[in-house]
Amino acid sequence: MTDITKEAIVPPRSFLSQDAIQVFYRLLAALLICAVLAVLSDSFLSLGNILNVLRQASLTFFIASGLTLVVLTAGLDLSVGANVALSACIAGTVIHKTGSPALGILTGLACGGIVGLLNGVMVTALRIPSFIATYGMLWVLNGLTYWYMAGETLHGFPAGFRQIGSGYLFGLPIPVYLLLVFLGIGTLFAQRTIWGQEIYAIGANPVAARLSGIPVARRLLLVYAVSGTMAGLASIIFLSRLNSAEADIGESLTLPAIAAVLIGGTSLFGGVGTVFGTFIGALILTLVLNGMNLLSVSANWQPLVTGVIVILAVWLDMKTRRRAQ
Amino acid sequence: MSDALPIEVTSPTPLLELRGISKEFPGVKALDDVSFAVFPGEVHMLLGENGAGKSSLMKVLCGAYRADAGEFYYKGEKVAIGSAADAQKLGIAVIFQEFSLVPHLDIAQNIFLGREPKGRIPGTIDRSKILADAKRVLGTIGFDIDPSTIVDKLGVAQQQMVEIAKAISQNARILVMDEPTAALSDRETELLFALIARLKADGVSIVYISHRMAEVFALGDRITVLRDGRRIDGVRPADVTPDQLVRMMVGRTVDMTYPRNFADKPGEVLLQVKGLSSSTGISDINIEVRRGEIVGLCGLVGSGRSEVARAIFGADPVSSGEIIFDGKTISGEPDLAARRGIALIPESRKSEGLALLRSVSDNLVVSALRKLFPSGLFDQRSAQRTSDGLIRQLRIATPSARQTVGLLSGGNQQKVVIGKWLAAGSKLFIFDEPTRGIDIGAKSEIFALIDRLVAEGAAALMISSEQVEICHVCDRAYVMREGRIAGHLTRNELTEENIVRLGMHHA
Amino acid sequence: MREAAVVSEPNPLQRIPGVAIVLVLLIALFSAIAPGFLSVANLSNVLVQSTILTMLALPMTLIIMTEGLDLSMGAVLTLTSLCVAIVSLATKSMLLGLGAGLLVGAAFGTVNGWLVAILGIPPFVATLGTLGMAQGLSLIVSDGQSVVGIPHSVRDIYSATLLGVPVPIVMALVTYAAFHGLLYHTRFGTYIFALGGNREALRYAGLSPNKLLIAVYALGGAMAGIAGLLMTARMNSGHPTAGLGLEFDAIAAVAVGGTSFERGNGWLLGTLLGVIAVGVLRNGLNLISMPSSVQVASVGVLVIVALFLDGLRSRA
Amino acid sequence: DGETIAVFTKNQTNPFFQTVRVGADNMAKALNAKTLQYIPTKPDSIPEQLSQIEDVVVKKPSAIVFTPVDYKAMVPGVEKINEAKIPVVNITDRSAGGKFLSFVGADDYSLGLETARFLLKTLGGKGNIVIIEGVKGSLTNVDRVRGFNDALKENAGAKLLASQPGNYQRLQALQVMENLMQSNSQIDGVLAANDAMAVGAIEALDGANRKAQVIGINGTKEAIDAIKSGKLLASGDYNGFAQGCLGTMMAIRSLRSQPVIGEIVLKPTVITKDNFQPFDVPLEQRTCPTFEDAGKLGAK
Ligand SMILES: Nc1ncnc2c1ncn2[C@@H]1O[C@H](COP(=O)(O)OP(=O)(O)OP(=O)(O)O)[C@@H](O)[C@H]1O
Ligand SMILES: Nc1ncnc2c1ncn2[C@@H]1O[C@H](COP(=O)(O)OP(=O)(O)OP(=O)(O)O)[C@@H](O)[C@H]1O
Ligand SMILES: [Mg+2]
Ligand SMILES: [Mg+2]
Repeated sequence: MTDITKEAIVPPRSFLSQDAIQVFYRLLAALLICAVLAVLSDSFLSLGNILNVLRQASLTFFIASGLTLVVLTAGLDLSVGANVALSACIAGTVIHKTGSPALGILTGLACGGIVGLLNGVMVTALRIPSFIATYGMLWVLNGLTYWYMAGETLHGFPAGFRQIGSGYLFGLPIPVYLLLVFLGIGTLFAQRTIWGQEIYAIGANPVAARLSGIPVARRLLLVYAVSGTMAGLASIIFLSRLNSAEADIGESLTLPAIAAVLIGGTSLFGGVGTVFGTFIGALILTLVLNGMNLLSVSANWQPLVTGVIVILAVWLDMKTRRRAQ
Repeated sequence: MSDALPIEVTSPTPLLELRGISKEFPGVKALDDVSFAVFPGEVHMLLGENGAGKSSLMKVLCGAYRADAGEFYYKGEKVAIGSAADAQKLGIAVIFQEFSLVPHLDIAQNIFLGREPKGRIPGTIDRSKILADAKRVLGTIGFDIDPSTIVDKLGVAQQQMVEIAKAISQNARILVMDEPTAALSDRETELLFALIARLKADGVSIVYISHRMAEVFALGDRITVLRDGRRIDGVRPADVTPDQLVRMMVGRTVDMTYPRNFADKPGEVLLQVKGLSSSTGISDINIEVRRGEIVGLCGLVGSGRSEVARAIFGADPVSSGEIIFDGKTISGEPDLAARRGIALIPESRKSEGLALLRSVSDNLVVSALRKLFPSGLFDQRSAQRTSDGLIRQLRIATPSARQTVGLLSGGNQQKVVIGKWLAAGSKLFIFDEPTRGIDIGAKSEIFALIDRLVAEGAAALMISSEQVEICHVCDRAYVMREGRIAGHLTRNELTEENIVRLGMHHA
Repeated sequence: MREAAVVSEPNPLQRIPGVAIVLVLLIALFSAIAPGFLSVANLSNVLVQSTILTMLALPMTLIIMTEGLDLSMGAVLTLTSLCVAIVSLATKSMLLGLGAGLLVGAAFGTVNGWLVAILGIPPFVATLGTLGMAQGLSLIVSDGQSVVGIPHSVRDIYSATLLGVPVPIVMALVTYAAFHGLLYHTRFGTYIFALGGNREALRYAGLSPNKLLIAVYALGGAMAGIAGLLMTARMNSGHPTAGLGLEFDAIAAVAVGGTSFERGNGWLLGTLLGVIAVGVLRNGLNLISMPSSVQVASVGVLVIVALFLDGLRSRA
Repeated sequence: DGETIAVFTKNQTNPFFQTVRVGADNMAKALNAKTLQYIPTKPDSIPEQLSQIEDVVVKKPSAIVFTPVDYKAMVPGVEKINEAKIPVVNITDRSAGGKFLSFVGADDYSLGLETARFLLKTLGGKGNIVIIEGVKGSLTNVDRVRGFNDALKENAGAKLLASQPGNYQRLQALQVMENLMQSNSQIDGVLAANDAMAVGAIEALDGANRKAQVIGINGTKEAIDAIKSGKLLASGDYNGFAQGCLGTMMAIRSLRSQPVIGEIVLKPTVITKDNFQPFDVPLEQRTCPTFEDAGKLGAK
């Protein structure tokens, strides 16, 4: 190498990766919201409320973490909410019929996973764009669930099973432990395994990924199956938390999950984002609702405030990202 | 600007002059105090290594980039070029290295984008006029095609011709062409050269960027050489030899004969293709590649060479025939071929080769993940180390392995595409136009690298439109015509003449 | 060879888009099994029912062609519908109501465009945010109540006929013709292709992609305003949740109609066929009294089948 | 005999409407008629129900039993039915316009009022109360919440801490309740606008190991179970089953030129642990009231 070429190569300015910087800014945004709420409401900073927020965020996070992987591959899964509903209803029935929570949990996870796998098949083998495939799946699942439940509600589950969603261990709610575990697993999977790397590569350019020898179809199947299985997990948490299930529980879960992923900095164009960001996204959304409840904001204003926060969060993200570049 | 241009090649005042242009990107000083002048009616060659700043200088010239420092003079008067519109007003048109066509509009709409003839109803387009105008422009460059064809349906070469038509249609006084022939076949290249001659006669100035020495001497009136963002020299073709030019570009001597250590005895058969056909238009392909060999695959553009490469790699479905690699039949997706030890360096780096938004390092290790991290656990540091090695080995000009690959210059991107298979430990390398857009220095290094790979027991199948290269480096070559193998040339028979003869239609 | 493929016409059967096949099959099926399906009254029903969605799906096609998305359309429609109701109630004038609806719709569209083009927020997120805002504003201006008692002139828009053709159908046809002309015959239409296909090309041509993008989104908002008038006329009232979720129906219709989400490739007629296919399916299933859970699933199946057929075609 | 009755309900997800549908089916079977159920695929979708009316009018059923998804916005739909001269009975939510043979429904306002009164009586007329509202703008919610508030006004000792939306959704109610418990250390009573939200609130209280009296409305099976186990104080009986039965009965009777009752507003019943037995019967085993019962149940 000549000297002149060497001059052109300047060492990187920061040892932090772009992802780390973005996550940092997002954490800052969440803390900012916390600070505002702490000033406005006395009860916000209590330990009880913080655990409360974490526990509420966990449900969104479970759904959103699987979804993050899908979005990383430049896909989308609109069926997660409907998947939660169906899985919860089927798992609930199994627990009722067999009396075995373990069997119910397995069924719920399996049901979610199978639905996810079917999404994956539509996207890979049938080559239907994921947005449309999972939108279709959403309606198919709704139809199935409506038919299966016939307007009934399942309720009343064994106390042991209910511990998963509402129990405590050493003063912390059990869903919070689960949240930490899956945050860890998700982050490790995405950042520290070659599968994770391959998923980022697929999202960034699927054609190039295929020609680089990545088994694109298999990885996509995996990703959709994981997303479905996480929806299955969410359904179990839901079931044990609310002690009941009905056909329409999924409807209000999908858009918040997608919003959490996007606020978390994952790009819909694929290849950019982190699971940790999604966690913060879920946290921000939960904080906003928690704050509005604590401050008794009128119901009429809640969608408006949420909408503004979503835009603000992403805009701040864009700002900081530009500056960081 | 309405006054007629003096058609005077030796006019003392330059038509356009750039003085002291500097442009810095994070971590890269792309242009450093560069001055550059274009005289009326000349073809001005702009040369330099990959990443030297040629494209950047032209983007400054046409208003796509805003320079950090520097001044512009048009016919001796100071002007400002702050946007593409400013440049257009001065009569500057550009044929970019990356296409600027809209895929789902037709040829006519693309040529006149933003300058559509107005229809009777306000806001509408005069459809018959735009088609007629397009037909006329296409006629002047000798490109015979229906102007209402949708651009997405065109091949690379045809798109390049539309790009040229688009620039011509602006009646520009200064026409910038950034590696226009990289995607053209011989026939279109001839058309282009004829066109350049005509434009020159009309007093149009042309700035021409190319890595092909032959073109430099065939077309150029003057040469400016850039190196690492600085202007090194300006010369006339008559006053220099190719060797001297190359030394100016790279700052050292480069052996341009691509030396090869041909093995005395070819190794065992590594790849055997029997009666391969595919719906992409190739049929009954029979090819054999042995260890230690570089086998060429030549033919005209569109003769199906890329399709053969893709079919062997599993990228296109095979309708009949057999591919035996390393003693075993393979059939399936590219991941299978890759795992068995086949590497494909595809022809289109942007759409097929790179994840443009990811880092250089990510792109360099992506094919080698399984080999580098057999446990399945990925480690960023070790990936970085591997890529640093490749960056050094391939002399990829980048501020760091963390740089986004889409920000590299065209040639350096191509090096990354090649580099990613080096770490994977493949046995057979299929190169599809590996040197497209690569500078002369890098070219000889890449050939040296391929030579080393095959000497160590690998093999290569190489597609190239530059027959000189094939003749220099290949042990033997297959020539394709209309989707079939038209002939086979041994080392002794391998001449440009023979390749053309076998590859011609109705030979 | 690829060169040959450009010249020779592919098998004409392969060029028929999935949505057309599906539509023909549906019509044939329901003609056979659903009594009354082919009656003029029923077919007119189907078309009238499809008009509001058409008004949303046409601009949605353009927005999707720019590699964008507008999730706020349903909520904005709801808000404009309320505005139409409130203003026409207060002024007793249909036109003023329409004006208010158009204004509010265009304002929201402009905000969407501004967020996407100037602030660079991804369309999905930006319009998810404005969805919340429009929904919130709907609740706030109506306090969660229906707005009733609006003048008859508004209602007549939906129920009147022109030369025997229901006015909503006339409006939809005019809108389609206008959009067709706009997309395929004007400079603006050309630039829409470029917005999705190659934004750089626009910039080099000396045009401002940002202004164009804002215009496209504003157009979408304005159309939601017109659709809001139809919705109000249809319900003879304004309601704070009436149009929620319609944006997904519109997006589904666009996708079923063969518009791809990449590189600015759109097909307006396909969108129209997509809207009608969804309408025919719902109507036919109602006529044969299909259990509701099957109806729910059927829309999903329709979407998947149409896209699957398209996929088959593009691979062949 | 053999009449077809088209039954319109709001959605397939709320258990309440399932009881309405089963009631209608039971009655139709008993009278040798058959029902066709029309339910929007998107819960409570106004445009969809309007379309369904238009489609059904083409089919010309003998009569229609109709629950509007919105009592004001569906008026043009009812007018379409009237124009087509199909006899129609209004059930559950009273339509703001159109001509009906008969109305069968419960009075949301008095349901809200009575259940809230019961709760306040249990609390001795005082205490900290929160309201969890249903979907903004829906008739049931407006009237129920109005009833809640009026009951609160009657008791000067009761203090309303917050009135927040749970959108008739269990999860949302649970989270709202969890959040409210953070800012309010003492909550004595919870007025939920439906049973699902009431049960959600109970789960939240259980989770925090706190106690409060909770009431819901609708008298669903899970509410009865919760009343039995002492977790839920009471639920207002909305009696969808009877509404379905009677609505269908009136429609068929009118087709057969038998006398009908123009308006039946079921008296509010507050289901408590003292009177739940008659409500604790599986849906399939319930029997429809007779025409004579209808009068007693609340004809006006
Ligand atoms: N937008 C950008 N952001 C960051 N760096 C850039 C950008 N554009 C160009 N560069 C850098 O500027 C340098 C000059 O690039 P340029 O594209 O001008 O090279 P070039 O001479 O055209 O090379 P080639 O022959 O490979 O096309 C390169 O190091 C490149 O990575
Ligand atoms: N006659 C032609 N003129 C211009 N472009 C063509 C022509 N035929 C094919 N093309 C386009 O040129 C590109 C290369 O063609 P193809 O891959 O079929 O043949 P090839 O022999 O591999 O050519 P290449 O030299 O480009 O590798 C394709 O994008 C194709 O669409
Ligand atoms: Mg360049
Ligand atoms: Mg090729």
